[in-house]
Amino acid sequence: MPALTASQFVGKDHSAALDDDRVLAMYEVMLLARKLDERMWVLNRQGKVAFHISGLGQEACQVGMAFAMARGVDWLHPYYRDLSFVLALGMTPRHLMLQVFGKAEDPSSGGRQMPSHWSYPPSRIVTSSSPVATQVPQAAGIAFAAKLRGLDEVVVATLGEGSTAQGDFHEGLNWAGIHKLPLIVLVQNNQYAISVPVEKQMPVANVADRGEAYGMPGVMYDGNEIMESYNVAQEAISRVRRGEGPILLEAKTYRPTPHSSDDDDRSYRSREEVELWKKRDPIMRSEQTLRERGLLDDALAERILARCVNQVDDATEYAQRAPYPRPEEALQPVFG
Amino acid sequence: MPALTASQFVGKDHSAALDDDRVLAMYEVMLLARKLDERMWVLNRQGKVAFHISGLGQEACQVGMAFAMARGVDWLHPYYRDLSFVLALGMTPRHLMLQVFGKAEDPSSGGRQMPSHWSYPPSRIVTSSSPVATQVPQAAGIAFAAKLRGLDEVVVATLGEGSTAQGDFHEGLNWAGIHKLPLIVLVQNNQYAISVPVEKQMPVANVADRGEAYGMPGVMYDGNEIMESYNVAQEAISRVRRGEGPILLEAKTYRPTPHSSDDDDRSYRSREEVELWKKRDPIMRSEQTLRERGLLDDALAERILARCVNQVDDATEYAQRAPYPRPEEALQPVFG
Amino acid sequence: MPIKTNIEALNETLAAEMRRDARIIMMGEDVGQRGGVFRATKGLFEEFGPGRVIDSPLAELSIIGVGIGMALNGLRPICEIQFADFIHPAFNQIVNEAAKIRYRSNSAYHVPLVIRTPYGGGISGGLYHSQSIEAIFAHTPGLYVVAPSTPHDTKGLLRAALRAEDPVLFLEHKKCYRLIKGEVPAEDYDVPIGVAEVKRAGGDLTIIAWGLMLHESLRAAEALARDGISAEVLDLRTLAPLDREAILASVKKTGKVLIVHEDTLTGGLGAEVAAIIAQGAFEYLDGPITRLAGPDVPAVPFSHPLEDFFMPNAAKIVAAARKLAAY
Amino acid sequence: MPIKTNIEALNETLAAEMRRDARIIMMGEDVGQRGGVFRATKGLFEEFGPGRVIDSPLAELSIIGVGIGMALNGLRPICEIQFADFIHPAFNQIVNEAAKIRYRSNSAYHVPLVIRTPYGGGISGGLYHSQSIEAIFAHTPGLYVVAPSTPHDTKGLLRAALRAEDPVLFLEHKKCYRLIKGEVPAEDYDVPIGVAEVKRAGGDLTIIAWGLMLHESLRAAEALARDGISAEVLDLRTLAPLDREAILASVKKTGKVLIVHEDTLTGGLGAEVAAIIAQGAFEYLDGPITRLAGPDVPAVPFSHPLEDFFMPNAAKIVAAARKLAAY
Ligand SMILES: Cc1ncc(C[n+]2csc(CCOP(=O)(O)OP(=O)(O)O)c2C)c(N)n1
Ligand SMILES: Cc1ncc(C[n+]2csc(CCOP(=O)(O)OP(=O)(O)O)c2C)c(N)n1
Ligand SMILES: [Mg+2]
Ligand SMILES: [Mg+2]
Repeated sequence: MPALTASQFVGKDHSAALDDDRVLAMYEVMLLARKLDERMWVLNRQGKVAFHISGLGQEACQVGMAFAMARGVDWLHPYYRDLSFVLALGMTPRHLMLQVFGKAEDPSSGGRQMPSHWSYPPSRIVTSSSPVATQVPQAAGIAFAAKLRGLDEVVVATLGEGSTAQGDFHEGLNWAGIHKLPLIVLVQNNQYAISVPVEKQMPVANVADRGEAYGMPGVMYDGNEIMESYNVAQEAISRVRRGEGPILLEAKTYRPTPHSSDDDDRSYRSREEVELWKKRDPIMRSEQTLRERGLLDDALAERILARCVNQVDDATEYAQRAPYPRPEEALQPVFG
Repeated sequence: MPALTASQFVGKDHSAALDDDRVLAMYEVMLLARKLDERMWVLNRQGKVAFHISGLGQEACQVGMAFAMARGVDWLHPYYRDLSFVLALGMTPRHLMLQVFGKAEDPSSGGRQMPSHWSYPPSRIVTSSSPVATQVPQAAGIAFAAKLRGLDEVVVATLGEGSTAQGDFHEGLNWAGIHKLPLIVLVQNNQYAISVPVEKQMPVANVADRGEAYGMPGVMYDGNEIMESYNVAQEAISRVRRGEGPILLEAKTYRPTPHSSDDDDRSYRSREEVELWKKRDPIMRSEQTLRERGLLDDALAERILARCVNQVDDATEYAQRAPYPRPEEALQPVFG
Repeated sequence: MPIKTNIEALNETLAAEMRRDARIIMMGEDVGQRGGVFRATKGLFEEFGPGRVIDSPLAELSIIGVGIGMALNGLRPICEIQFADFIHPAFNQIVNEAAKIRYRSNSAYHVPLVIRTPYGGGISGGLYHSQSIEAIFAHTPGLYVVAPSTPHDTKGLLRAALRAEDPVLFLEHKKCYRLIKGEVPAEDYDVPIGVAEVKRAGGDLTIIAWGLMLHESLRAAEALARDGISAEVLDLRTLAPLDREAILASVKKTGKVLIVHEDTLTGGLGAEVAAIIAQGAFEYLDGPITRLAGPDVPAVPFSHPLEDFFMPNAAKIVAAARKLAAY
Repeated sequence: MPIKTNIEALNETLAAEMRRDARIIMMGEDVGQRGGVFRATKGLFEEFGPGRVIDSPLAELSIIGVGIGMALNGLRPICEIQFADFIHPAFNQIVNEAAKIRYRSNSAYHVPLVIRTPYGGGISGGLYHSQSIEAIFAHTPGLYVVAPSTPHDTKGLLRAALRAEDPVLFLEHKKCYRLIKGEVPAEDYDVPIGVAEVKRAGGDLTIIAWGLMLHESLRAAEALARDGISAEVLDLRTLAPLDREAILASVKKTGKVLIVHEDTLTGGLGAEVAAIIAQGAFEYLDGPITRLAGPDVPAVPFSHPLEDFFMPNAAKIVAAARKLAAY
């Protein structure tokens, strides 16, 4: 069983059952994420924040999954590009900006972690670290506990395609397969691990080709298409919730920005390639669909944009003014 | 592409090209290994040696591979059950017994390592450790060096099926696949990792099912059948030598003894199962084939057995008498 | 009071704790049907079944990683690493993950996880079945490290570990499993994490040890007593965080200190103990702070003469203590 | 003599050595086309091509494992670990394999492998881009650990590392990469592994440091000199094996010692330095052996006030040294 395509896996159009408000909400959160992300770049370029690592361009696969999850019930063990994902699950722009500025009120870490290292128990977003792929066995453990305790919880772990080269990925999927755990591993394949292209990372064409090695479906789909992303996510969540065992998803996507604010991507890829992918921008495509469906017109688009920009402004201002942690806060918490 | 069977993979009968002496030599080295192995058990039960871990029952897949390799050219990065393998590649019963007794002359380690941790540069047998699966990326590195240096060398790494759960296995195969390295990873699937049966180790039926995830053929075969083992090995070596890239082999076999001299296997498997597998003993089956082919009669069988027992006696006596290392030898070598 | 071996105390306490708290899960290689390669988990699979006693795949990184996840979702896993020498593949999950999760999340998440592992030499285990691993983990803030040496402390510290809200590395000296016997009260008690104990009082010098070396030190103290040298033997029991007060109090009393461990000398935990004393009891010292430890070689060799040469023991302790006492 | 930064010295020496010895292979994440995330390998891919400068998959365990294999088969790989914080997945391959291969094979095999990695804090890197890892690896017999602080020593120690027959962990303080400038002789020279250097002579007390803290200590010594306190600053440069003679010689001269490192205090390398002095220079000490180090928290926090609180610096060194001098 090689990798499945979206249509082979899904069978039906789950998105047809979404009411218009939900569809518009998906669009809005993607746009909010985009505006927030862009602002973070600006703040970094202005020298106001030390570091930014972007989720820009990967919004659709994240938001599609978030909208298929039961918020506060299902778990997300995220990675650093999940800015849209954590927003869609209930973190606010203020939350995120507070971390970017390293402020005391940062709910993820109280200023201890670098930006994009989220943690938010109300949304069951698990504290994330920098060493890649460590979340995969941990997510398997969360899922295992849910299963052993008889709880109806699905766990989603995300990571980049480059990170699948780590032993953690292999070991985590192995456990999930053996114990048929309620786990979805969502690989966001943006085709580079910093500068290293996919063909130097792995000898297979698709990450999803590896599902079979763990006795689970491997599904690849267009991660820049919000409805396809939602359909695959909804199908995966339903199956996992029914107890059919774990699933490996591969969202094909792209990172139009440099890897992080410390990177310069000109050394390893052409401008043409980047431009090409900008034409497949998930938000642009989503907007187009909404307009075609008659859900969005210029007036509404403007109102939504204004709401987003407002929130971004508010968050920036709030976070900039918020107090830093007291220095001695560095000493704790070590033990509970 | 799911796991291939031996006949799907091999295509032709390489063993037909073996002359009778080679065929008999294969039999003899298996028998020698068996007798040596049995003696080690006895010495352990007599309290004369601290520890034994056995290759008993896994002789055929090892000897089949050894006879397909170019001795002194191709590399073996072995694991602790490869007693037949290292004998077939040129280590002697004395060499092995010297390590079992922890004597100074032990060529593998000068008495530093536990028994069955071999090392022998003349046969390109790489020093082995106890943490399982670490040899897989190392073997990939040896193969990578051979490729970069333009040397015509094939590298064989062996391990048990349980050890394929380690991240090292995944990472090593990933490198091998990406760089099309001259590497054969031979998994000896004896169906248990100490007490843990295969179905608790992995969610797939065969280790070979995982070859595809690394862009390489995965081949499963009867590892208790010497000619099938040789055919698969010969085919694999030839392909790898031709530069076609790495191969994952899975020899189906069984360990009729407890895991080691410290184990009691009665707690985790039935005597019936063990008895069943004793009927598939590789040496018994090899003997039968040889007799059918008219290569072996009672007289020759007895002469071979006598030679083996003689060597085992000699090795035991020699090793028992050999001096221990001087205590201060413990202090070196740390740096060269 | 009943007399038990270390491993009996361990096994019985594991069972009792699992009866008390349904959140406790035992997992690791061969811990189920086989009852562990040292039989530490004997009977647990039969009593608690495969939902609470889990035979893991052979993969330490994920034994810990999965354990962390379980701990994050309401369970209290005990992860067995079959030999301490095989904990290294899990180093990243322990040091970068388990030990840092409370700090990095500002206590929003924490990891009540016990990692049990047999360690130590003297059993013909060679390079990879003899290692002492305490120094590298005692240098990991966010992780407790305990190493009980007696059946009494095994029970009390295991109970304390299973009540801690943060990860605990629980080190069991494998040579002591069946060698050491002692009284174990039937009633419930904890030995608090972080508290050392004077296992033998004395006035001329202090010997600081843990694990197998604690017992060798006690034997040495007997011999020294026959020479008229009165050695105090301090059992650290908890290796992180160290009981600074107990260490300093004993050294201030005796003025001389010998630190003994079987781990290799350089960068071993004895260095930290020495540093604490050199800074905190400087004015009380009547002689150089002395360490007796395994030599700086990659690991414990297998062959008897080599292993014996490597391992500190009562005779070597006596020799070092005599020299120090005569200073 | 030309003035260079640490990273220029590094980059140029890498190129020169690769020209000299065709067995040297550079591998790691983003070391090829990108020239390394810190640009340490800039230009190497262009000059030596993909057969000598290899962009690895994102997998540290196997970067080292594959490197070991290459070293066993006639090459001299340099493995870059992108940040020291990410070396932990490779812990087993380094500690159980690379460092033990010579010993376990009785020198039949050995591993000439250099592991380069940027380490250290002070750059807003938070928990996972600021770690100091020297203590755990300096406790690994069979492994050399070096940590040059100046462009001069970077060149000399890298050359020595590439001529060693055993694995070398080569630590590069990332904050020093561009901050530190100094003279680098154009001609060939080695700085031998295992030899410390007095970077500033003094008589009242000894400050022992390495990495970024060496430079903070030198700044502190300037300030102390203005107060009439003459501090000797000893740069360890090699962290394993330690230069015991140089350590003891300086302390015997001054009688007082302050050991400074940014790694967390307990079990840090300063403990070993202190222990060496406490045993070997006991009779020369005029004050308690003092350590100034990062606090015992899981890692360096990100936010400026927190990071500043964590990091030792010249001002904190001055304060500690004054107190010690006044003892
Ligand atoms: C264990 C580890 N090694 C190295 C790094 C440094 N690093 C951060 S992101 C990254 C590339 C990740 O690539 P991928 O998994 O494809 O995710 P992407 O950034 O493309 O979304 C690297 C090498 C790290 N964070 N963790
Ligand atoms: C990293 C590591 N963990 C645990 C062990 C202890 N151990 C030795 S052999 C073994 C089982 C190996 O099973 P398998 O790989 O199937 O090989 P087999 O012994 O069956 O040939 C275990 C758990 C080890 N040697 N290394
Ligand atoms: Mg990527
Ligand atoms: Mg097996």
